[in-house]
Amino acid sequence: MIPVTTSGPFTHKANSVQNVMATVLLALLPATALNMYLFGWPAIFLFAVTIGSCVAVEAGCLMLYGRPVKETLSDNTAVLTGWLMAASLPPWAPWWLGLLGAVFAIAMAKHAFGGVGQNVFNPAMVGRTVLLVSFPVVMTAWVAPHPLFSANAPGFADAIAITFGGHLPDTMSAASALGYVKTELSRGIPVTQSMTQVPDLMDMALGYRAGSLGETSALLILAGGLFLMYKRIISWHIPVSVIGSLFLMGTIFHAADPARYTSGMFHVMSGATFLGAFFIATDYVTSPVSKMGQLVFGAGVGLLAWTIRTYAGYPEGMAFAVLLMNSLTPIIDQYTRPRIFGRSRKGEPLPLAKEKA
Amino acid sequence: MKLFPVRGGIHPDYRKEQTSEKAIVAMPLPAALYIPLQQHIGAPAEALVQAGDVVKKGQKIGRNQGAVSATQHAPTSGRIASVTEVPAPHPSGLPTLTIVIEPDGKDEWAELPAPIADPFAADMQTINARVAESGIVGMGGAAFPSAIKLNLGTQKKLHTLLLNGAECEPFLTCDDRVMREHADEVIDGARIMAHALGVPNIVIGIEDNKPQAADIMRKAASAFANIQIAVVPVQYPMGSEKHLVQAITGKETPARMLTADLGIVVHNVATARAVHHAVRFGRPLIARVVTVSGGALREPRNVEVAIGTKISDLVEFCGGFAQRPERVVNGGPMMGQPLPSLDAPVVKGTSGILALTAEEISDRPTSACIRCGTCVTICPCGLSPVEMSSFIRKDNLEVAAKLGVMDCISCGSCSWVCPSHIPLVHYFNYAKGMLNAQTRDQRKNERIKTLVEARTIRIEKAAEAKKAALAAKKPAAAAAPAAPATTTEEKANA
Amino acid sequence: MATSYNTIVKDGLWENNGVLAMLLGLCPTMAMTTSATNGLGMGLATAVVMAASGLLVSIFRSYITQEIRIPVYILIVAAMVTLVDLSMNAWMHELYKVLGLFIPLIVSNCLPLARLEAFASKEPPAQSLMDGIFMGIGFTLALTAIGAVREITGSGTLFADASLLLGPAFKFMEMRVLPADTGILMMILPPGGFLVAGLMVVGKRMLDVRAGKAIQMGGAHSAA
Amino acid sequence: MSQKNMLTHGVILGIFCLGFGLVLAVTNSVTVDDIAARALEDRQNSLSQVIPNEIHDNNVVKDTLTMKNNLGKEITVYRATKDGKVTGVAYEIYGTGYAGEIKLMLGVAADGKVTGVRVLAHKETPGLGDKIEVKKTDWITRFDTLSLGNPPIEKWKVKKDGGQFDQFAGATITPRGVVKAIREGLEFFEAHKAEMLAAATPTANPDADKSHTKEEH
Repeated sequence: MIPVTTSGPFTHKANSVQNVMATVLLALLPATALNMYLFGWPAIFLFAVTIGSCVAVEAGCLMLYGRPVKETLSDNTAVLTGWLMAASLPPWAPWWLGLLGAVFAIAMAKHAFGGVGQNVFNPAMVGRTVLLVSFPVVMTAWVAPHPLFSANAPGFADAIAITFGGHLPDTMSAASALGYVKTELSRGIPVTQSMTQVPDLMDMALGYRAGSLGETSALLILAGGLFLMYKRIISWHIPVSVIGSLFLMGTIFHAADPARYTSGMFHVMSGATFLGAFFIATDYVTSPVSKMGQLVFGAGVGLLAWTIRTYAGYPEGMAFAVLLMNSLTPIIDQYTRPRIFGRSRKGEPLPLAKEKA
Repeated sequence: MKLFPVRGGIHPDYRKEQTSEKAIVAMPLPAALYIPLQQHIGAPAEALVQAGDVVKKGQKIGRNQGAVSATQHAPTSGRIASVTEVPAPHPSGLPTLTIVIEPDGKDEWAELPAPIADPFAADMQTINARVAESGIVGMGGAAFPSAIKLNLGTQKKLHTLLLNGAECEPFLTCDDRVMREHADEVIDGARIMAHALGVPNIVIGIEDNKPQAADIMRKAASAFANIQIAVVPVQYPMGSEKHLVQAITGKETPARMLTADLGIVVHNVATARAVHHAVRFGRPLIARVVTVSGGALREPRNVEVAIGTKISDLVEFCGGFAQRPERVVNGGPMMGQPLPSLDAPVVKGTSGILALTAEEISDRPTSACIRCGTCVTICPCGLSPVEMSSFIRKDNLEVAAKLGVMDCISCGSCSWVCPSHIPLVHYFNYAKGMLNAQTRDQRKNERIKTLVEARTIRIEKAAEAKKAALAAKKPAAAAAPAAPATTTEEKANA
Repeated sequence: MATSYNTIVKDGLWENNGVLAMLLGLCPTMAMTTSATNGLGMGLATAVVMAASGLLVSIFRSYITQEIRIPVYILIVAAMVTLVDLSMNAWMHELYKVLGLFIPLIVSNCLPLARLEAFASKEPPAQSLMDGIFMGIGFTLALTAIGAVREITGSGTLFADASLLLGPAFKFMEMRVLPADTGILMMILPPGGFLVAGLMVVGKRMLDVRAGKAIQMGGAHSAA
Repeated sequence: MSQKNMLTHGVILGIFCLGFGLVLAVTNSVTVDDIAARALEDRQNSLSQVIPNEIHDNNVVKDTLTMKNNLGKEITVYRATKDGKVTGVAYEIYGTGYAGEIKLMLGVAADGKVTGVRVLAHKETPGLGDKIEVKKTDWITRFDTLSLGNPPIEKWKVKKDGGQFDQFAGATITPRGVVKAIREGLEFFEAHKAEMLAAATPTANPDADKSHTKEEH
């Protein structure tokens, strides 16, 4: 008469994967909406195509594996992957970039490993990285902001040509700040001089600058991240350690040689720092589970991102840094397990302290 | 009082308001009482009565057997209807041997043991004997025979009796009410127990969400300098004895040891009251306060109920179900056990009977783990449920054991918090059961091995003795007496 | 106790395929499969080394004692590789320019060593020669297939430069599948190698499962 | 293992080593000449891309000078001569790309015109910067026949910097580095013209001397 099945507990926190993911999407919304406005219709099309492709590929993979499609799709993880990947694409990139990225992100990086929760690497970043490595020209075709309905913004029809016809207007390309500084440095122009040409930090914080589809506004991303912290979806450990180590590296080296190295503040405000720190490095599946491990992980991400930005062939290193640290997550997890109650770190029972009567 | 932080923990919906302001009411005797011979950890009691016998209230009807066991008493006067198998209040629903009493309505007391006039002048053994004789077990839910715990003073160097009034489980308010309405009895019981243990200090731990209880207890204890009230933060599972000890003393009980190794013995507040009754009045444990609550119940309340009352009768007393309960739980919602049937009786360890609605349970189908790590963060034992469960799912129990699954206290925090609603505790209980069985098997095999070895040695010795005998005596005469000797010995050890 | 030729052929080409079943020789597999032609060339060079060293080991197997077998195997493989290296450099120079860097890597390829240990040291010369040849062909096929997929998806061509490897007569094999500049560049970079090799292993197992065969797990995991 | 066993194993191993050593020695002696010839051909081939065959009748690989370039690095200058007169030179030049040094071979005719430029080694981003390779695009051939005065020196820049050379989509740094390297290479030629074109007997190139090659030219 009364169902008896498992052990307790017989009360649960009212949460679910679906809600968690939906909250993350909500947190991303303001920053993305601003960029939709700044980059206009082509950005909106690309955004829709990318998310749509991710959901479609997810559905396809689920069917192939014979898993329940509707239930799994409703957990919103595919939407989040699509959203984060779209946020890292150049706003006026062609549609096939989103589709191809979705195949790599969902089919290769997620379902080949066993689906939700099993992937080693952050799917969105795998998608972005594959695209960046494979199509460096298209993936670095940044445009300056052209706010919707402003005079020189592409209209609906132009936008269709840009996204679906691949007609990127030549004159509109612009360099991202990180890319510009790196380019100038290679010409022998010191950072101190090229920095005068990049948008000032305030513009960068607000988001009125060239950059990816969803990450130009550091402030709105930060707001979203703080919202997630407030909602206890993420803890401070990863964001603080990512930004902290990046800032620290930038500041130390900038102090040593301002002509060669950009400042810590510049590193923090530019590129995908905030998106990476709050939304990508904090991805549950691919980051360590313990708080200690998360600190190690975040510090590693910041350090690698700085190194890649400063010395490697790509101006932006967040995605690579996160992926590299993803591969270390199992090891970090192994070495940062919490101490078991009543046991030493090595797992031996604690010694009994001598009582003073 | 200075408190110490305790790792992890959760803050479930307490829902204690359903019963916390309802005074304890005594339930009239039902038509029949069902007293299982095993209501405690350890060996079942041995029945002292048979069908047709007439018993008086408080008369001993089951005798404890072995070192860890408890006696049973008749909760009222009446006739023994039968000694038969009845479903136990256990998730398995397996029947256990139970004495069924039909009350005669007179509720006549048997001749009780004489009250111990001045318990503080009596020696430990006297008090312990009285507690054992009164069938008192831990009333927080574990139902461990209390006399054994009171005896720890003879084995360990103790300094404090910690009275557990944390009552961290949601819904439950029986300890809260006992403290509020019977503070003097609880304090007196605690003092008697401290005396029996030979400890100078008494600390009473009460969670911060029971301010009235804390106030009343503080007032009741004000006359005694050695009693302190510790108001501990609301943080499930504060009522776990090792965690309560840590919160109050800052000391962490080493794995595989008892809080007694730190010099602290923990007893439940209701147990203290039962000790008070047993020592001061000679009354055995025949009734207890049970919280009957849950959204599916018409009239949630705290009921003082005779041991052996059928849960269906108890539910009836509380107005029956307002709606079909999604699940009926024996104990708290976190660590309690699902009841297979309302035919099971209330036993000494029953702290609550909860008829929960789907909304209160708030369960969903299990989905894939997303490694959010919340279970790691909140685990009060510092374990990694996410990792342990993935190994258990692959039936890799050795690794799970290495990760510390045996140190899990099954508090349920991880399952409660899991966004994927993975039944983690269920996995761990399974693993613990399997690992325990393995250890038992191993021990058994080792025992058999030693026995076999001993036997081989014996046979060899016998053979040698025979040889020696043969060598000494004449061959034909020696064979006869040696052979039967070996056979009997073998039989005895078979 | 000679294995039947039938089994040798089947094992080499499919059942125990060096790359797809035993996961051996992954180093050259990743490094040399940026195009079908490269895969083919590397495969053939390896096949020659395997056949020759298999034959030699089998001939000398009664003299190669247990204790010194590993150094002797390595000696033989290394000698064969050097032989191939020198002769290719001298007489097939165009191909050498393509494969040159990777020919010495055959020494570090675990596949020849594994076959010497598992097969040639126990079987008669004819069987060992066959095993070397067919294991080599199986290896070649796997490398060529991986190379073809990577080349098509990565550069949009198939068998580009085949005439350098096989001679001008094979110019007809060189084709362009996708328009220029449309390939997914990553496919011809190292990650593409892992991706395609992995998918091919999956593909083989799926076919095997469908055929109702038990899945052969690679006993040894190559470090090379 | 007994001493005798050890000895046996050692002897067997020794015999194997000896045998295969012999085989390799034979192979080496058979192939050594061919291999040397191929190596020479390779260098000739790469030089012939920057120095057209029509302008010389000597073996460019063997007629070399060693000079110090502007960075103080020793470089080998290969000289093309016709009828004893130096008609052109080729030498390595270095540019700074996006991801590090770009090594090029620059061929200059005696009149200061570029006869050809080829990339020898680079670490540029695949798909972006690697368009400087002649295998990928013909961009690098645009420098043929240009000289320091044509276009004028201020135009020896990429378009983005106000010069006349195209950068390619998505990459400015790489072409910028290449253009700069070629310009500096030509300036080096101007500065050391006399030395390079001096019709002296070639200083012995140790490399060329050691390999007693079968000449084909």
